[in-house]
Amino acid sequence: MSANERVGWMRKMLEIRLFEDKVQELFMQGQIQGTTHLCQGQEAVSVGAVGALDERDYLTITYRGHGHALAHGMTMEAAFGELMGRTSGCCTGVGGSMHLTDFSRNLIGAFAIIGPSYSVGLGAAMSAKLRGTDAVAMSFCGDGSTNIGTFHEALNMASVWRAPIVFVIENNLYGEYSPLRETTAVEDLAERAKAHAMPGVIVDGQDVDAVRETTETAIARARAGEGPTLIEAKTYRYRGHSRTDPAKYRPEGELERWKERDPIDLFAAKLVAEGALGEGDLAAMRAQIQTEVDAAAERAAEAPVLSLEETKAYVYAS
Amino acid sequence: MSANERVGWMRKMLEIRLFEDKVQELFMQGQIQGTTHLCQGQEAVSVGAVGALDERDYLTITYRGHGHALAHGMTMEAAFGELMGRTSGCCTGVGGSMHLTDFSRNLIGAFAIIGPSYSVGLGAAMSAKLRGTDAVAMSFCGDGSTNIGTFHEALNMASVWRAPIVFVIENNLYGEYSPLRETTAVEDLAERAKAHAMPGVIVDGQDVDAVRETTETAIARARAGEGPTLIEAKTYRYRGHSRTDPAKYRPEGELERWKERDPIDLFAAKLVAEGALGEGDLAAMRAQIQTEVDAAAERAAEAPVLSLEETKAYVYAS
Amino acid sequence: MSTRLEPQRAEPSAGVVQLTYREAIGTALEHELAADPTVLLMGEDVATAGGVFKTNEGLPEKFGLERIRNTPICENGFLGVALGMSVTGLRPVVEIMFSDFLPTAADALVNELPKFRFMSGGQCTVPVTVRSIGGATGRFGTQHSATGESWYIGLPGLKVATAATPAGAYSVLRAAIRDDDPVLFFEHKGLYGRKGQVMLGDDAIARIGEAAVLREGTDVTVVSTLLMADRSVTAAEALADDGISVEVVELRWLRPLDYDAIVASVEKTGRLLVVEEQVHAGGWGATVISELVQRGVPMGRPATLSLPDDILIAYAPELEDAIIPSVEAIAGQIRSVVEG
Amino acid sequence: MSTRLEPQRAEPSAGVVQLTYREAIGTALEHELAADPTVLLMGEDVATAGGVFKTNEGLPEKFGLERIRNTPICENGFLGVALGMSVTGLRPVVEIMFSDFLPTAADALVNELPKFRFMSGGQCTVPVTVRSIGGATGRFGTQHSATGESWYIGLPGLKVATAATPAGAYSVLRAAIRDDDPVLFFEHKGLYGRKGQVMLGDDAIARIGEAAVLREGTDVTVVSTLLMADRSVTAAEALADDGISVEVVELRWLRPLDYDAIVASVEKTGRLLVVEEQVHAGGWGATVISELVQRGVPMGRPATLSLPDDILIAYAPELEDAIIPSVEAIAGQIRSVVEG
Ligand SMILES: Cc1ncc(C[n+]2csc(CCOP(=O)(O)OP(=O)(O)O)c2C)c(N)n1
Ligand SMILES: Cc1ncc(C[n+]2csc(CCOP(=O)(O)OP(=O)(O)O)c2C)c(N)n1
Ligand SMILES: [Mg+2]
Ligand SMILES: [Mg+2]
Repeated sequence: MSANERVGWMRKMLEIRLFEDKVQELFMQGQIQGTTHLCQGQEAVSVGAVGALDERDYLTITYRGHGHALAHGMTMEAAFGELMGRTSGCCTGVGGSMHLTDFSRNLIGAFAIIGPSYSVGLGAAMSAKLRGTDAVAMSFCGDGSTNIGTFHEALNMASVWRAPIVFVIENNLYGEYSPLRETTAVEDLAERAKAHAMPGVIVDGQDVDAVRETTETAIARARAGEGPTLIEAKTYRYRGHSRTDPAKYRPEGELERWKERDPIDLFAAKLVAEGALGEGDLAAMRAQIQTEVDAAAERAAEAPVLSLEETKAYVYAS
Repeated sequence: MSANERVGWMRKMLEIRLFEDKVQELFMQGQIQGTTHLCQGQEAVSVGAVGALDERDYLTITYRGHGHALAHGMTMEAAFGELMGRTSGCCTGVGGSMHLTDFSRNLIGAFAIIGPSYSVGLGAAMSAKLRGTDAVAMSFCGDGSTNIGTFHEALNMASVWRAPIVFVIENNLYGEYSPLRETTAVEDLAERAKAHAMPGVIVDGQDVDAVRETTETAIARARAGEGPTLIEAKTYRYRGHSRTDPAKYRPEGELERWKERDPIDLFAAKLVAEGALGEGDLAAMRAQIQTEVDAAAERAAEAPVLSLEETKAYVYAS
Repeated sequence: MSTRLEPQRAEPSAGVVQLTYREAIGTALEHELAADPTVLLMGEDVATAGGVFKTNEGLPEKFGLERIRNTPICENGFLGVALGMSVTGLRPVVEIMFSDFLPTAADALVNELPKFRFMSGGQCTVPVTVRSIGGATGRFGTQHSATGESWYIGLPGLKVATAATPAGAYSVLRAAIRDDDPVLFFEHKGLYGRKGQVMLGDDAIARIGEAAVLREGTDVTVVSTLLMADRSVTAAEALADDGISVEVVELRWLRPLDYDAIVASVEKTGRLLVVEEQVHAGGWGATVISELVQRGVPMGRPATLSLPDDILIAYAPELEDAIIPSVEAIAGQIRSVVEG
Repeated sequence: MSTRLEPQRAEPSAGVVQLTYREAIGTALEHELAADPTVLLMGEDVATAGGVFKTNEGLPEKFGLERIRNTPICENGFLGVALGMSVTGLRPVVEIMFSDFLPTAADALVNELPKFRFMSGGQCTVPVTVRSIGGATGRFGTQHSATGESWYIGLPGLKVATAATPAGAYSVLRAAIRDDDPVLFFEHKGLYGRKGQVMLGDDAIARIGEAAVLREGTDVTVVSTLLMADRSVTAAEALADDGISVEVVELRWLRPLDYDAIVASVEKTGRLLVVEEQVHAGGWGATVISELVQRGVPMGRPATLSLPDDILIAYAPELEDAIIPSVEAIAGQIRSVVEG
């Protein structure tokens, strides 16, 4: 991987971090309403995994999908606009925070209800295969979502059909307020691949290089027609589950311990050590991205809200 | 196990075999309508597993449940009556072939739709645990039913809650018309226990002694509070999936090969070799049971059909 | 890598033929599969032994096992798969064997298919057809006898269709598959053996939302679907001898619903009877009556013949027969509506 | 081995207090948990931080984590578990967080709970209460805003309840938990903060099926539920100044449905308006109008105010507000009904 490219990952991780911080701020100001599910702390998974996809590949994500959408190249303005419910949004504001999609770039689903991210992604993978392309699909879900039946239904079908798909579990240790171990029989979710005769791989979700490498291998396998892979990325969310959650249920010091392995800090140190970034570059980069974030939010906010009449055209195609 | 007891298993397996044959006959005569799912060839699983339960234990089965119901002590008259839709039936004829239950003896569910057999059985197990009894539950499903999500949902909860339950998969190699390998990622379904940190055990479903021994171990484990077990019994159904299925999709000779390991013949030979049964006893036993089967069917047929008014009392309890 | 989808085939033979309802379904599938290589059929055992209801005879041989695809038992999962296929260039037809199984796939059916295009801001279309086989009279008992026809009529974004005749089955199913929106299409297992004249070819493809007048009459309008529409026609024929002239309107689409056809008929007959194989609460029948009343259509007091609200479908054949409206029961109800 | 269920506790304090709708739910749960050691509450995060909607504050401390039980994310699975518990001596209350998630558990909810007792020939009872929180106005978007209140009203064997006030929430939820049949109870997330006088104690427990007259009037009957009933009362108050006397009937039970209460009110006012936070097709509103018309209740032309049939609930706050009937919209509709 070229130094430039990896510096690009750094920029993207910072962009996601500052975007999510800004969302929190806009929420407090009432510019964003309803609910949001932020991903600070999980940036290396989005950037490492999504970045490994080709343009022709398909992607499905979840309500905690801002990071994936930005990593996939969605502009911050389109993302902010969607969260603000304005026509500047990727879905012209009808979808909201939980539904960041961009069909023009094959980001074909962001799911607010748990389950279909994997089955719908599998549909895209099978479609690519049946249409004779060599596109693959990548689908995300969280640790808690591995307990709903559709997760296993999708894994079984993908394995039986040798589908070109990469399943990624972002194990951030909590499903809403519940720690993984209180709801889930296994600690390593990659184990669940065994029930479906599929390779299951664990990767350090705080290490963007590791995530990138692991997903590239899985994508290559899928593209070669050798079938699906289940990747478990061990990571952590800094914020509560959603806007209203102070996350008091977390043990003393857990958050702090994870912040010691902050994916952005880890990667920054690496790049500096490698000489790809100078000490000063980072601060400059952060400052520049902050300006971009603020500008994007402002541009997004200037757009109008769609009219009810226009919205009705979205219900039926014919 | 006393010789007498094991001769009892022999009688029970024969009873199930002859009962199912009679059902086929009554179907042709129009005395039984709709559909039936017969279990000839799988008798050792019903008798070996269900026989290991105590009176206080709970049992959930499926539409292919005649064998389990009879093994659990349901009278043939009550079973025939239900298939005939008469008040002599265990559910007074409103349930039919797919719903043989007897709540007075803790046979609390026979499921026509795939999925809930395991989750409902788990509910009974948790209920027993919470009420401070040491009863356990045993729940059945087929190989194809391990592909529906609820199967995994139940296994995960059972493992997390250390529930006193024994899950039995009757792997008869087909789900409806589809061979296991065409719909299912793994060949040994016991593997699926790994996804839920639960012991998974394979047993020869044609060997009633083996089935009995394996289930006793699992029941003991459950009763001791050590949690659930998943048992896969490898077996085979001689008939098609249901009444209308001639099972043409089966490879040449497969049926014949399995009949060479007929559970009744295998066990008969064993009992004779052990001297528990004399050569002649078997024919006599079969003849006597045939008489009982025919008599039970006749008695069941004499009962009336429930009136619509009486039936309405079943809809709501209050 | 090359496509696994069979190449386009010749335009299907047009003209009128005699087919069973079952054959009409199979022919509609065949013609759409032939017309468009992106159409495929998925479901449990759809490719084996002609499918569980023998509607798919010959399709695997003609179109291959990639396009006529058996699935594992996981309705919610494979309906999600169909959704993913539909937004990436394919037009899946999904068979959910018994309509009673639709609830096992209800998350995909209620929350995803109808809403997917909307939530995306109109970025995609969702050309999924769900075939589901419902209805009683087969002695299948409490969990295998629902028509399910009204369970999903309250979902903007979804279209809901049915068919009571072989001609309707061919015509409506082809329209459903061609439509760019998700369509839930109900078949009735009690009708598969029914024979009828079927107009084949593209000209026969139904217009979305259009009801069919199965029999013209002047004294009373019977609005119905599926087996009840079939039985209503038989009842109407019997009553003709007694000089009672019955118009039978078959609602082939429950969403969108053809109020104009109903209104036109009721304005002619002045009387309305709804016959449905479902309880009245929450069904299309109540919706039709409510709409007509709100429109102020003159019709005296509308009547209904539905499943009793205080019972479920039992296995015992005598009980099932007592619960499902018979031709005689329908005739009796028509008579009492007409004779007031 | 000894029971994990907390021993019986003292009879709850009776009397009238001021509570929020949220507190009323929690108090009803507490009183039933206290009254009967076989009652338990299950669902995702019900025992953590007071539950996702903070209705369960203090319950884990009082009754322990065996009876206030967090579940994995698997609605269909744990509703099946509740069914198994209910036929073996327990009375589970299951929380299905957002009503939009009910379809993920629809197999258990449609095919098992309502039919289980029937199919068994009356061998068992199924005392399961499903609490589900629905409704719009929270800017939760297309997949988290449905009331879902009419999705399951066509299922004999099931009872369906709702509440629009704190008093109703306490009274109806306690009745649901005590009932021996499966009851689906809907709460509205837009009402949790609403305050009101609540009569506590066993005497306050609702009678199954009974509607409530939230406000008496003589000019028009508004039949409604949940947030729409709350808004209808506000609209009625506003209209009172203009001399329009509105009677607001809250349908606390959608199955069984209290037709007598509606008929009595409409016979008095001669006018009917149905206000519902759902599309009209397939809903209780259409069912009510159809039933009244069939009974020949004199009421001129009934009117409805429902969600538009040609749109889904969008995230954008301005759009959501335009889609959900406001107090002003309701008042306007009442006015046009009264002024003809
Ligand atoms: C079917 C369903 N049940 C419950 C919810 C509510 N819910 C939203 S997110 C969530 C937790 C998911 O946890 P996890 O899969 O670990 O993802 P994370 O939020 O940690 O990214 C739950 C229970 C839902 N959206 N869908
Ligand atoms: C949810 C659901 N989908 C489909 C069916 C139709 N069906 C009934 S039995 C069956 C096959 C089940 O196979 P398996 O689990 O191996 O059990 P077996 O019949 O072999 O005993 C199917 C698909 C059903 N009853 N429920
Ligand atoms: Mg998580
Ligand atoms: Mg099988």
